[in-house]
Amino acid sequence: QEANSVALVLGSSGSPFYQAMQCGAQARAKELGLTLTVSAADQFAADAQIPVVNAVTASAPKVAAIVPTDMQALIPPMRELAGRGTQVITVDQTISDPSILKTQVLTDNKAGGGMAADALAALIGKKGKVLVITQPPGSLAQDAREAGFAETLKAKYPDIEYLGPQYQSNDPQRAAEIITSTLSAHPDLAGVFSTNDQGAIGAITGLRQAGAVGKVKMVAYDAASAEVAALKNGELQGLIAQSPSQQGAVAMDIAAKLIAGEAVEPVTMAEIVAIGADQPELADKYEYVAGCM
Amino acid sequence: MSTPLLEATGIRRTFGHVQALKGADFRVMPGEIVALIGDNGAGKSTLVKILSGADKPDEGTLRVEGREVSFTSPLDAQECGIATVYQDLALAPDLTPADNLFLGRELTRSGFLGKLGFLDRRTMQRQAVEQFSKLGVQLKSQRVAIASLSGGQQQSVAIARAAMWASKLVILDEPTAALGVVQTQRVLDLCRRVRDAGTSVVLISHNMPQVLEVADRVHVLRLGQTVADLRAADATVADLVREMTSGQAKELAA
Amino acid sequence: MSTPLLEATGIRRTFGHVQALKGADFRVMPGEIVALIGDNGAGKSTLVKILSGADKPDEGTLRVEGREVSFTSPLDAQECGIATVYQDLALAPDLTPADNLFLGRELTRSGFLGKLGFLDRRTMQRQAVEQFSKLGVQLKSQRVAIASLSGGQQQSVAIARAAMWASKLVILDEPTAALGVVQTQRVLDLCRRVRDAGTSVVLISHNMPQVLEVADRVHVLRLGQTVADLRAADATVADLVREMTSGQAKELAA
Amino acid sequence: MSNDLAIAPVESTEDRLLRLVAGGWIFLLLLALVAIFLVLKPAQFGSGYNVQQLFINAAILLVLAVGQTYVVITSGIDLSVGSVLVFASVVSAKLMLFLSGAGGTTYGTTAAGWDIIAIGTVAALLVGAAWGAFNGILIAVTKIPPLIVTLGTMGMALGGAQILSGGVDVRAMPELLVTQVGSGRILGIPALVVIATVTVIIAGIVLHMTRFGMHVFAVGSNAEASRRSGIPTMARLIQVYAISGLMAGIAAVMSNARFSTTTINGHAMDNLATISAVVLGGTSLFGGVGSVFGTVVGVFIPIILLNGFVILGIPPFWQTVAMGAVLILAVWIDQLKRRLRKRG
Amino acid sequence: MSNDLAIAPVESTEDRLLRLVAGGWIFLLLLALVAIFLVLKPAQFGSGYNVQQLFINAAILLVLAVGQTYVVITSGIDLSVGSVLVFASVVSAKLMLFLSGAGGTTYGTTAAGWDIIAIGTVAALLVGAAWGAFNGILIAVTKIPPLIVTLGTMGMALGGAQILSGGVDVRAMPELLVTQVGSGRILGIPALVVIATVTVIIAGIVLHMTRFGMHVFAVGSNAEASRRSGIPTMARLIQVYAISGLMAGIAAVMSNARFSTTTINGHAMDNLATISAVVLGGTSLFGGVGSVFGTVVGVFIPIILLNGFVILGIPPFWQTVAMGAVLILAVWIDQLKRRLRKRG
Ligand SMILES: Nc1ncnc2c1ncn2[C@@H]1O[C@H](COP(=O)(O)OP(=O)(O)OP(=O)(O)O)[C@@H](O)[C@H]1O
Ligand SMILES: Nc1ncnc2c1ncn2[C@@H]1O[C@H](COP(=O)(O)OP(=O)(O)OP(=O)(O)O)[C@@H](O)[C@H]1O
Ligand SMILES: [Mg+2]
Ligand SMILES: [Mg+2]
Repeated sequence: QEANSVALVLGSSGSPFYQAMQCGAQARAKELGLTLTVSAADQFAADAQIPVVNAVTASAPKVAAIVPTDMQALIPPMRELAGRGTQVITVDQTISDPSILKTQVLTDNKAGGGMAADALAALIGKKGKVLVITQPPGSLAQDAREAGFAETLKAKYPDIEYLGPQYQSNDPQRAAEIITSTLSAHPDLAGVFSTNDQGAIGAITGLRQAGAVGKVKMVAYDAASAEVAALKNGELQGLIAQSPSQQGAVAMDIAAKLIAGEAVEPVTMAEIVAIGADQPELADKYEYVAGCM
Repeated sequence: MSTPLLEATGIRRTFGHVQALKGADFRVMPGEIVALIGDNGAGKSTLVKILSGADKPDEGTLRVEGREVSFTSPLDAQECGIATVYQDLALAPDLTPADNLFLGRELTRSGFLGKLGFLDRRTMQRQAVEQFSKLGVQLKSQRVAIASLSGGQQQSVAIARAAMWASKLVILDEPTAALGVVQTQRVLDLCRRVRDAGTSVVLISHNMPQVLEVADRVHVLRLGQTVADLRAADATVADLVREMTSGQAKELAA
Repeated sequence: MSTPLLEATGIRRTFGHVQALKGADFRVMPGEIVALIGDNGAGKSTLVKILSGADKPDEGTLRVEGREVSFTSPLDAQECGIATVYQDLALAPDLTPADNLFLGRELTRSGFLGKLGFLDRRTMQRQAVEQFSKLGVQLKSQRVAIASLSGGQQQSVAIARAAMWASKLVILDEPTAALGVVQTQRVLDLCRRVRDAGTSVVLISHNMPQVLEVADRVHVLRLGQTVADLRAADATVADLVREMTSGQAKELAA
Repeated sequence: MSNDLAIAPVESTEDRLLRLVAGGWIFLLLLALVAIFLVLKPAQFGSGYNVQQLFINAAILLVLAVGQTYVVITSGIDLSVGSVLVFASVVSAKLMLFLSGAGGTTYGTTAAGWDIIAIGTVAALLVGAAWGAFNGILIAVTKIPPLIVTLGTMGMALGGAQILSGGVDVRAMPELLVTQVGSGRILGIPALVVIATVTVIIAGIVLHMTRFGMHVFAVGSNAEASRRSGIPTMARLIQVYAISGLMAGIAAVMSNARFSTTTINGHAMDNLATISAVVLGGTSLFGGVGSVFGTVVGVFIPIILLNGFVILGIPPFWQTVAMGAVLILAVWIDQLKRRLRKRG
Repeated sequence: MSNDLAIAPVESTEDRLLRLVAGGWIFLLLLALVAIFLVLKPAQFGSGYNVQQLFINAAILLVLAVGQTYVVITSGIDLSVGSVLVFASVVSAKLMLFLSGAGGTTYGTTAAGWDIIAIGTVAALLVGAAWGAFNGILIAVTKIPPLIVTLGTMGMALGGAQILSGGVDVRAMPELLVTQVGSGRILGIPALVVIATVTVIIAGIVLHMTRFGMHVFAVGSNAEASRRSGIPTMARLIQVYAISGLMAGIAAVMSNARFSTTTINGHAMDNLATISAVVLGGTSLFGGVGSVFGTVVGVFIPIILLNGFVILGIPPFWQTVAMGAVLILAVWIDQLKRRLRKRG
């Protein structure tokens, strides 16, 4: 394999977040003269991702940047990868045994959930009923966001009544149903937090359908185009955004350093920003675009 | 008079609005060939299914050798020594003729492997070939699925099957309907041979000369009810037709 | 001699290792009843499917009224005025008798709705009832799925269907196999009536007396080949059996 | 006997109604569910608001499920509906965005007029029907099992949509489409519900009252018999899958209008949802039997269940369990009642 | 004619082999795929490491797909395999965790011995078989279509797993299980591969050589005829679904060992993956025809494709498209060849 070959394994194919990460990585890899191959399984799940990691291992790149879909299940294949001479780093997510890693580019999803709680609390005057729309359990990042949100509410906002999470498997249709049904049961619903973009699209639709836009405050994770537009239109009032393209670029910087034999920081924290309704330019900056596709 | 081998009394069976059997009676004595005749839709096949445990009557009693029985599955009838060729044959179309012959009564190997249920395909195959040639069944290949055989060939397989397993009573629901002349003759011969060996036969057929040729007794169903029970030696084709259709005779003439 | 209505020459058809037809010839003249006979597996049904466009021969030519034709689908045969009752009936089991009668030739309403393909169920139902009663088909309910009818009833529906649509030739593959005495007689009458009205009939049957009773000419297939073509008036049952089985006569006697 | 025929020579309207309501008992179950929720939470469940939401939520799935009904009646199955929806919505949205000039008054929308929307709509329908016809051709001509064909095109259409869109939902929709169709009303009824209702009614009439519909049943009941009867079975199969694709195209436009964005990752479950609705509605997976009315009932059952469960506050995990149980129960009751009726 | 019988009275070994390799042409396609990848990337694709990984990746799916083969041959379908796997793995993991004392030497493992692992394994198998039997009973006794029953239990088992685990993966597995079974080797062969091979061979022998297997084919070919022949069709159906559940139980233990965690949000696609493997392998969805060997080939095709695509660096979206296309192509080639052979 070429001396500057780098592999990037995304969490799943076809999600705006990872598309943006891919574009960021590809742009930087070109600048740095790295040969980048991007791969991904079609679902965000360990059993789907491991064969991809195995195949990457077989192609023996110099550096592999991986978004592990499970902190434990990915350890053995990644250890194998490292053991066969590839320098391994994690991006976005990580594994519970960092000893085999050169470095981690981390997002603190729990903190992000907490930021969402703060933002939503501020929007609803620190009281009222709130609902979370998230993925069915088992998806690390989503679980952490919900947990961070719930813990922050419990610790800081005693007057907010948390109705608990409802689940949608990347299904905006289902998210819309949940919102409209919840409004039937709780017409006084004050706020909604969606832990990803598909949930947010569905939730906004549900609010629109119910004529509750603006009345029910909404904060959502990610900055997909639809979410940014909704923020600017006042359909949701806050976004918790990451910068996937920057994470991709950072990963390539680290890869170049590793190939050159330079030292790297053990952990790089990726930034998370809370974007308010009054910060449209910030939203534009963080919008998940995949200009390279 | 000795006890009947199989006796059914007051059998009723209704499907939705259709009363297929409205209190039919039926009786087979040991060692006789009984023909069961009747117009299309008279309820013959329905009665056959009930006698074979493949269907349950809504009302009525069954007796085997005087003992009242209730067949909850075809297995119960099989255990009483009854084997049946159904009008719709009831073969597994994807299996070979030999597999069909042994369906539900597969031969297993001797010894430990047999205990584990391992099939003895070799013996099954050999016995199948014997049985088929005994009946004059001609199959161009033993290894094809039944579905690709001609109608008559399929019927022959079904008959071979019933003949092989009946110990007391064979029921044949229009067995010769699709058979050639030679094969038909063989089936009638088979009926006689089986009877002479002490096994009773119930034969359903729309071919009246055939019925009179082979049967000892003729049992007539009309609109789900028993209307006559004649000694074949005393009856003519005209008698049988009259019994089956009586009331409709004029319509027929028209 | 006039041109045959339908003529097939040198028809071959092979399934895997099985040669169902090895150069069979066949001919129907206008306005005659031809019986097609042969042992089980002789290739009769295969030939019928080829004559009806339901199957394609590997080799051989078909001529309708002297014109060479190649049936690529049953529709082509239908357009030549040929209608067939297949041995396996070819009915849609979930549809009603009336729906089956009109399958592929549904009546649509008059006017604009008809252009849109709206069905005229009322007329279809009425005509079906007429057609069935003409043939003496007795159905306890017109509205049930065909699947729940008795074997004979299903066969009657298939025959009614073919009789209704044939304009030049009706092919009947063992039409009376499952029929009662009355219904069988009606089908034979139907054959004659149809013939007298100028439509030819091909009748397949294993019932030799029946064949001689109704047919003008008898065509014998053996092992996929044409072996004889007799005038019915000159033949006896023994002749027919000999032709069908020749070479096996001794075996039969054994 | 022959007077039996005389008694009921022509199917009465009542009979036809009964036959139409093939999923009759499921309908009763639906009513029972509604009754239970009404008794438990009358104010919330029975409110005009809630009822309207139920209909809007059902609209897109209804359109998909009706297409699936046609397919299942031919004893086929269409796993690709969700992916075809996604593909059609991406094509349509991209095309409309390309043709649009200025932005709309809100963000994420364009000022495209009805002409452009019409073009986008036609494109979605054509693309959907084309995928469907592709399915149909493979199934009818090459005789590959429908499950395999549509599993294959499910991947191909989704992959294709991702390639076209770069995996990122299309940025902007025509504002008119979103406001007039997605959230708009016609005579006070939500436009999405109107579209779905019209589609369902037309599909029902075609299936149950026309020659084409009769052929669909015939092909599903016995394809070989239909072929021998002169029905162009291949053409019918291709048309049926094309209809299913067309429905996915209609649903794509509705989805674009409703969510005001493409939802590339959002339709993975549409195939199982529609198939279970069709089967709940009494259509046999073995073909030959079925009704559009039954499917409509089958679509509403899970939607009403979810709604009722959320209103009653049943925890989400239990919802999954209960939904599965009700599905089985519903079909079971249906089977029992049918058997009873048959025994008479 | 009767000498025809004399010529081939008993099936020759060669014939039987041919029948066993029902998916024969698919096998050639598999070889062709392997050859192409080998030519393009010999060093990477053909490396011992890669070949081994292919087998390990196939192991769990193989076990599931073999159970699915039984089900499909009875003309059924089991959509619940993935969910039952998840349920069984949660039960097994929870039980082992409960019985374990100290933690293991590596992070997230316990020091549980073989006794506890045995208990956990038995629990997984029992729980899996129980779900399967539940499916089977509903299908055999109540005659609800398998698609509906298993769609229902799919939801119920997944919901149940979420309730049991509180939605949090059980991450503490016995260290022995992970090191000895998950990454261990027996005679140099990965333990997971050994388990899968043994399971597949036993399942193949039972299906093709025993009376039970014959009954499975018979029930799928014509259930009514089987019943009338005295085959206990209900019992057989229940057993077949129980076997599929049991296989999911075995796969659950393998999954726990391999991933050293339960994978609640995984396995959503296992049902479609196994069904397509079964059909790729030449088993008819209409029942009565099929082979375990074909299924094995059917499992490897997508796994090898994915592996080859990643090694070749084909972008993910194109992989999705290509995978769908190959699936259709594979079955198509098979159909063509079969038809040729039939005409032969
Ligand atoms: N499963 C069923 N469902 C509904 N009706 C049925 C069913 N089986 C039989 N019938 C009805 O019961 C009546 C008797 O049918 P059966 O098959 O017993 O007649 P049969 O005497 O065998 O006639 P054939 O000589 O034509 O074979 C018929 O009217 C038939 O339509
Ligand atoms: N689709 C098929 N596949 C394989 N073999 C077939 C097929 N159709 C017919 N055959 C074989 O071709 C031969 C002729 O069959 P055919 O059905 O034409 O006979 P037939 O003369 O109609 O017999 P019968 O009097 O029993 O109806 C038989 O040996 C049969 O097994
Ligand atoms: Mg009968
Ligand atoms: Mg024939």
